[in-house]
Amino acid sequence: MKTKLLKIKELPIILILIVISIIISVANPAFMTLENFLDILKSNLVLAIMSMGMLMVMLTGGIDVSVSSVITAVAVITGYSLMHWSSNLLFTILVAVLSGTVMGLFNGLLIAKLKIPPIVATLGTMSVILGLVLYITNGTWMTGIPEKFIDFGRKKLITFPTGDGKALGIPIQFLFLLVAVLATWFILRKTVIGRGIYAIGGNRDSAERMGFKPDRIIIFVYAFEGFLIGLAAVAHTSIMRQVDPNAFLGFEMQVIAAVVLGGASVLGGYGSILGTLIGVSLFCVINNGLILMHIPTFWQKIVVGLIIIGSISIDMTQKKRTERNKTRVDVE
Amino acid sequence: MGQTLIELKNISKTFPGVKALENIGFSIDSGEIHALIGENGAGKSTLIKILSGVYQPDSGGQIILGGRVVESLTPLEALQSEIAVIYQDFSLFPNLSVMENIALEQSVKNNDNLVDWKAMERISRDALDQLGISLDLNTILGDLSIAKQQLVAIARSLANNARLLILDEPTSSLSKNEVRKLFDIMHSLKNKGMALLFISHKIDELFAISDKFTILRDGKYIGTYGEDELDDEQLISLMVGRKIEYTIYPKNKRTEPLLEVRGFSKKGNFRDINFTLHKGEILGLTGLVGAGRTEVAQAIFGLNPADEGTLLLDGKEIINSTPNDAVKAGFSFVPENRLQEGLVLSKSIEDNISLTMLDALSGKSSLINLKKRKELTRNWMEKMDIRPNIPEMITSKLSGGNQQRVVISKWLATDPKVLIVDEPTNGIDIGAKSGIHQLLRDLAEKGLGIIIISSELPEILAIADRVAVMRRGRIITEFFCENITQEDIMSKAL
Amino acid sequence: MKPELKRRLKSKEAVLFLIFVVIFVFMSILSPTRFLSLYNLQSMAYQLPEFGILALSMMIVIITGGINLSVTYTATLAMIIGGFAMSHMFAGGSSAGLSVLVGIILMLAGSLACGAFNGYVIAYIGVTPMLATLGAMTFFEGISLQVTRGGAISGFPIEFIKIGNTAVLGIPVPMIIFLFVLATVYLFLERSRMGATLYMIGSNPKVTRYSGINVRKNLFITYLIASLLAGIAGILMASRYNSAKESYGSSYLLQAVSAAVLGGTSIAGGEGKVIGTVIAVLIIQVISSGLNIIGLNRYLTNVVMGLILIVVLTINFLTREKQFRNN
Amino acid sequence: SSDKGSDELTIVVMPKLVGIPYFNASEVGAMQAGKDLGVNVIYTGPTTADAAEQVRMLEDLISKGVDAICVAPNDAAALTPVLMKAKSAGIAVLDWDTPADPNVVDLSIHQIDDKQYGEHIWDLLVEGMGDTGDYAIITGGLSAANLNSWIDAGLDYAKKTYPGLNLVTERIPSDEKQQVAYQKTLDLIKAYPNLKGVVGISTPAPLGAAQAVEEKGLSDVITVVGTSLPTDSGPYLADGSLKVGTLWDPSKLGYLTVVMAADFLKGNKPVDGQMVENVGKISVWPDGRTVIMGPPADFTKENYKTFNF
Ligand SMILES: Nc1ncnc2c1ncn2[C@@H]1O[C@H](COP(=O)(O)OP(=O)(O)OP(=O)(O)O)[C@@H](O)[C@H]1O
Ligand SMILES: Nc1ncnc2c1ncn2[C@@H]1O[C@H](COP(=O)(O)OP(=O)(O)OP(=O)(O)O)[C@@H](O)[C@H]1O
Ligand SMILES: [Mg+2]
Ligand SMILES: [Mg+2]
Repeated sequence: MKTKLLKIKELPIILILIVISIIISVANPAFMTLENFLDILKSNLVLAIMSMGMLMVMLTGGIDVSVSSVITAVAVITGYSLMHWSSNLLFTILVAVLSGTVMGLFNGLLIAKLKIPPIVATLGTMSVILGLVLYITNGTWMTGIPEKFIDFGRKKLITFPTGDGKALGIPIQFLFLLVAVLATWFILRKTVIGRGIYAIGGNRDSAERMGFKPDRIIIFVYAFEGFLIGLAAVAHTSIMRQVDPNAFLGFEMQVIAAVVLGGASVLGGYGSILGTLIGVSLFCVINNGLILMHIPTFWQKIVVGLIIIGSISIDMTQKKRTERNKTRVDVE
Repeated sequence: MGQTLIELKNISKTFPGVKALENIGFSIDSGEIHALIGENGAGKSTLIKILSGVYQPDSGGQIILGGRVVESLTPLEALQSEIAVIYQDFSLFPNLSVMENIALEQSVKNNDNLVDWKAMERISRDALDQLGISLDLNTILGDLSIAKQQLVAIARSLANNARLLILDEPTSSLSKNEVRKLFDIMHSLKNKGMALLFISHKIDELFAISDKFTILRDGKYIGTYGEDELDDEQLISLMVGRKIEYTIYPKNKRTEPLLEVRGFSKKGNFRDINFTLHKGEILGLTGLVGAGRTEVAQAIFGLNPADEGTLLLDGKEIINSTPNDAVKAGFSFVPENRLQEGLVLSKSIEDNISLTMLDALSGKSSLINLKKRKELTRNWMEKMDIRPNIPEMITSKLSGGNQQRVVISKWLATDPKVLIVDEPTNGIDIGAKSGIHQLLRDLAEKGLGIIIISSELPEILAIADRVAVMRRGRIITEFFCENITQEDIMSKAL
Repeated sequence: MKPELKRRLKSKEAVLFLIFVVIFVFMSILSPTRFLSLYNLQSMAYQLPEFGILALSMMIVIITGGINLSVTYTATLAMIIGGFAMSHMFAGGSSAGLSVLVGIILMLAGSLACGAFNGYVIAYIGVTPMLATLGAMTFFEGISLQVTRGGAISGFPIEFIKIGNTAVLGIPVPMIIFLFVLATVYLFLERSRMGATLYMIGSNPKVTRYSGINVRKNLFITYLIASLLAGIAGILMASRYNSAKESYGSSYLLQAVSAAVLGGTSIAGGEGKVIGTVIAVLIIQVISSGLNIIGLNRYLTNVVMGLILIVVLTINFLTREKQFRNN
Repeated sequence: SSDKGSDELTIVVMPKLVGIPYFNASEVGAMQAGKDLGVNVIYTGPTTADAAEQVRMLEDLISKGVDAICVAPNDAAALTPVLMKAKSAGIAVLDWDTPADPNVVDLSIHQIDDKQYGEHIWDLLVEGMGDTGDYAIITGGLSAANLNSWIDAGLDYAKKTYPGLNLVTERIPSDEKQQVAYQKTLDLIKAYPNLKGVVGISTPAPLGAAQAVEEKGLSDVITVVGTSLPTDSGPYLADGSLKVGTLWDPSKLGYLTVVMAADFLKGNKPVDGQMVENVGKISVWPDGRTVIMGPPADFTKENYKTFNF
C-alpha cells in the first residue's frame, strides 16, 4: 500500500498543492474553512468541467484553443433559448449540449478529416465563432434570464448549518462537474474508445494497425469536449445570471494551463483525471491565496508566474531524478 | 502439412518512385513455419503490411483467404481473419501498460464497447505464461527494455489465437536463450495447426526453424523451397544472387592502448567495469540481453554518465558527461535502437547523414556548404550501398536495413578515434552484414578502436580480436578470440 | 533543373503566394484609389514590421518543437526597461543621442534576459515550452506592471520616435529593419549550422542528442535569439507608439502563431520556411488593412482571417492528397 | 474622401474596443447623430483594448481618407505619432471618452471631469458605509488610464476628506469580467472580515461585487457602489446588493462627439454653456477645446427603470 502510494505519478504535484495550501492557511486561517472551499468550488466549476474535455483532447495529442469561443457561443445560444424559447431546465441543457457538440464536431472534422493540425484548426474556429458571436450580439449582455432558471442556480445540494445561523451548501452546479468527471472517467477507463484515445496518443500508427479508427475517435473526442462545454455553459449561466459575450476572453489559456499543470503531455498519450483535477485545484488555490495572503496587487502576477514555473520545475526535476536513478540492470 | 490457409496471386505494390513488390504469388499452409527471406529492401515488410491490411496493394492482385477472394484487406478484416503480426517496429504503445499492450487488441477485434479489465488480465497473463516469462502487468511499456518490449509484442500475438502469425524479425534484439524459448513456442504453435510466417536475416535461425522458404529479391518472387531442398549457400545465392559467408578475419596483435575504462560504476546499471581498448583493435562486448552492455557503452559516450570511474583516451583522462563531449573527444556511437535513437525519421537521408558533420560542413561563416554536404551524402550512400539512391528520401520510408546503414554512415562520417557499435547488424541482410564487417575491419586496420556489442556470437568471433563477457552489470571475463568457441562464451555469460 | 522548378511551383509556399496575390488583387479591385494608393502601401509598410518580426520569432521557436506564449510580453518588458532608463536619462539632462543609445541597449538586454529565463527553464530544467512560457508571460507582465503601475512610460527623445516613423527614399525605416532581420533569420535558419540543428531538434530531440549535439545549449540559444527578435519588435513598437506599456501588441500573440502555421511551419516542430511565414504575414496585413479600408466590421475581419486559415490548410491537405494519389 | 465625389463629411469614431456594452451604447448615439446631421459616421475599433491595434487601424483609416478622427485612446502617448500623421494629412483630430495627447487634438470631448467623477463615487461610498471602515476597490484593468485617473482622484479626495476610510489593499483588477470581480470579492470578504465597502470601477466590476455580497447574505453589511450601466445592474439594484451605480449615458457621449466633430469641420467652435440638441447643456474649459458633457446620473433601486442604456 505504502509503495503503491509512492508510485503515483501525480505525487509531486499533490505535494506541491499541499505545501502551497499549508503556506496559505498559515498566512490566513480563513483558507482552511469549509466556506472557502465551497467558494472555490463554485467559482471554478466551469474551469474544472472544461478541463475534462481538454484532457481528452490532449490525450490524443491535440489541443483546443477554441474552447473559450465555443462556451461563449453556447452561453449566448442558451441565453437566447432561455429568454425566447423555454426556461425548462432539461430543454435548456439539451440546447446547450447539442450546440456545444455540434461545434466540437466541426473541430473534430477539420482535424480528423482535413488533417489540419489541432492548434491551427481550433485557432481558425476560434476566430470564426467568436467573430460571429460578437458580430451578432455586438457584445451586449443578455440580461433578463428567467427567474425560474436563476432560482435553480441558487439551489444547494447539501447544506451545512454554521454557527452564526447561516447555512453553507454545495452548489447545485456541482452536479454538472460530477457528471463531467464521471462521464470522462467512464469513457477513459471503461470503454474501448477510451483506451483508444490513449492508444492514439501513444502511437497512432499502431492504433490504426490494431483496428482502431483514429479519425472516428478524434471526432468523438472533440464532440464530447463540445458536450462538456455545453454543460459548463449552463453551469456558468446559472451562476452568473446573465450572458456576457466577452466573459471568456483568454479563458482557453487557463484551461490548457491547468491540464498541463496536472501532468498531461502536450504530445499526447499521458495524463489522468486525478492529475487534471489537481492541476485545476492548484490553479484555483493559487488564485484564491493571492488575496487571502494579502499579496499586493502589483506583485500578484509575478507570484503566479513564479509559482507556475516553480512547481512544474520541481515536478520535472523530480521526474528526471527518478529517470536517472532508474535501475536498468540487476547488478551482481 | 495442413491445407492452404492463404494464397497470394499477382500482388504488387508501388510507392512513389519505388516498385516495392511485383507480382508476388505464393501460398501458406496451416501448420507450417514459412520463412520469408530477402535482402534489405526486398519487400518483405511491405508484403506483411499488405497481409495485415496496413497497405492496400495495387489493383489486379488477389488474396485468397479461407476460400474468400479479396483484393485488399483492412486492418480490422485482417484481425478478424485471425492474422496477427509482430511488426519490425513492434507497434506497441509506450504509454499503456503491459496488460493493455497484450490484450487490448482482443477488445477491438471483438468490437467490444466496454473494456473488461479482468479478462484483459487473464488474457495477458496466459500469453506471458505461454512464453514462460513473468512481467508486472501494470508496468508502463515505455519503462521496459527493448528486449522485454519485444517479448510483449510476441505475447500480444499469442493472445490473439491467430491462425496466421507473422513475425517480422522477432529475434533481432533477443539473446540466444530467449530465441530458443521463442522457437519452442513457435514449434508448439505450429503443432497446434497455426501457420507462421517468419522473417529473419539470421541464416542459422532460418534453418533451425523453418519448413519452407520463400525468397524475394528486389520486390520479385524468386521461389518457394522446402527446407530440405536448399543449403545455406544456395539460399544465400538465391537471395542475393552471389555467394557470401562470414569471413573470419585474422586477429590483430596488441598495439598501444587507446581507451582505458577504469572502475566504472553506476548504481543500478553496472559495477567496477575495467577494460582497455587498443588502437586498431575490435573489442567485442557480449552477454545476455540485460547484462548492462548498452548501459556501459552509453556511459562511455556520455549518455548515461557513470557515478564513479575514470576514462583515459590516449593516456589522458577525459570526462564525457554529455554525448557532445564524447563526439568532440573523437567517439562515435551507433545505438541499438535505430528508430528511437539513431534516426530522425521524418528527415531525409541527407539530413541524417550530415547531422553529425555540421561543424565540418560549415566553415568559419557558420553557413553550411551545400555542395560539400551533397558530396558527403553521395559518398556515403555509395559506400554503404544505401537504396534507393535518393538523398532526399525521408528515412522513415527506407527498409529497416537501409535505415541502419544510414545510421552507421552518419557515425563513420565523423572519422572517429573510438567507434562504439551497439548491435550494428541488427536487421541487416547477410550480404550487407559482411559488407559492414569488412568496413569495421578496414577501419580497425587504419588504427581505429572499435567496441562492438552483439548478441550474435558468430559475428563476434568473426570480427573481434578480443571479447569481454558481461553478466549482471559486471565484466566476468575476457577472451582472445582466436581459439575459443561459442560455448566457451555462453558458459560464462549464463 | 526542370523538375526542381516544377517542384518549387507546386510547393506550399507557391500556393500561399498565389493566395496572397489573389487577395491583393481582390482588395485592389474593391478599393482601387485607396487600397492601392501609395500612401496605403507605405502605411502597410509601417505596420507590418513589428508583427512580422514577432512572427519570425515565434516561428524559430516553433521549429524547435516549442512555442513562446510570452513573446509579446517579452517585447513590452524589454521596452519598459529600456524606455524607463531612456526617459529618465533624457529628463535628467543627458543628451538625446546617449539616452537613445542606452535605451536601445537596455531594451535588447532586457529581451535577452527574458530569453535566458525562458531558455533556462525550458532547456535546462526541461519544462514543457507551453507551460514555461505561459508562466513567463504572467511573470513578465507582473514585472512590467510593477514598474509602470499600469501606466505608460513616455517622454522619449524625438530621435527615438523617428526610428519608427521616418522613411528613407520612401521606404519606412521599420521596413528596412524588417528586411534586414528577415535576411538574417533566413541565413540563420535555413543556411547555418545551428539552423540545421534546430530543425533536427524539432523533429526528434533525443536522436539529435544521441548524435552528439548539445541540445540544451541550442535550445537555450534559440530562446535567446527569439527573444532578441521580440526585443527588436519592442523597440519598433515603443518608437512608433511613442511610449512603452505592458499591454502593447498583446493581440499579436495568436496572430504570430497563426502566421507561422499559415506559412507552413509545422506546429509539431522540425519544419517551416522563412519565406512561408513572410508571405503569411503579408496576407494577414493585406486582409487586415484592406477590410479596414473597405469598412468591414472588425469582428467579421476576424471571421475572414479564421476562414482563410482553415481554407489554406485545407488546400494544403488536398494538394498533398492529390500528389499522393498521382504518384 | 476622394471616392465619394460628394461633399458629405466622413467622421471616424473609434472606441477603445468594440463589442462591450459601454461602447455599444456610444455607437448608437454616434450613428444617430450621423443620421440627424447628415454626415457619414464610421464607428470602428479594435476587438481588444490594444493601443497597437488602434494605431494600425488609424493608419488604414488615414489611407482611406476621412475628414475627422475621434478616438478614445487605449494609451494617449501611443497614439501621438499616428494622430500627428492624421493632422498632417489634413484630418481633424478629436479625442473622446479618454483624453489623448493634448498637443495633437483639435477638440477634446469629456463626458465628465475626471476629478469630480472620482470624488462623486467616493461620496456615494461614504453615503452607504459611513465615513469610517474598511473598503476595497475592484477595477477593470490595472493599465486602463481613465479608470486609474478616477481612482487616483477618489483616493486623493478620500485622504483629505474621509480620513476614517481604510483601503485594505491596492486596487484589484477584474479583467473587465463580472465572473472575476465576483471571485475576487468573495476572496476579499474572507481576507478582510471587517470589509464594509467595495468600489467597482468599470461596468462589470460593481455587478460581480454585488453578486458576491448578495450570495454571502451581506447586502446589509457591505456597501457596493460603482460605475455601471442601469440596465445591466437592474437585478442587483433591485435586490439591494448594489447600492448605487453612477455613469453618464454613453450614447449621449457618442452623439455629442459626432456633433462636435461636424461643427468643428464646419468651422464652428464650441462655447461654454452651449445647448446641444439631444444632449443638453455643455461646458467648455477656458482653453476653448475641452468640452465637458455634464454630470453623471446616479442609478438606484428606485430610479433605474427610467433609464434605457
Ligand atoms: N511508405 C513507403 N514509401 C516509399 N517507399 C517505401 C515505403 N515503405 C517501403 N518502401 C520501399 O519499399 C521497398 C521495400 O521495403 P521493405 O520495408 O518491404 O523491405 P524489407 O524487405 O522489409 O527490408 P529489411 O530487411 O531491410 O527490413 C524499399 O525500397 C523501401 O524503401
Ligand atoms: N540535452 C538534453 N536535451 C533533452 N533532454 C535531455 C538532455 N540531456 C538529458 N536529457 C534528459 O534528461 C534525463 C537525464 O539525462 P542525463 O542523465 O544525461 O542527464 P544529465 O546530463 O546527467 O543531467 P544534469 O545535467 O541535470 O545533471 C534523460 O531523460 C534525458 O533524456
Ligand atoms: Mg523490413
Ligand atoms: Mg543493449
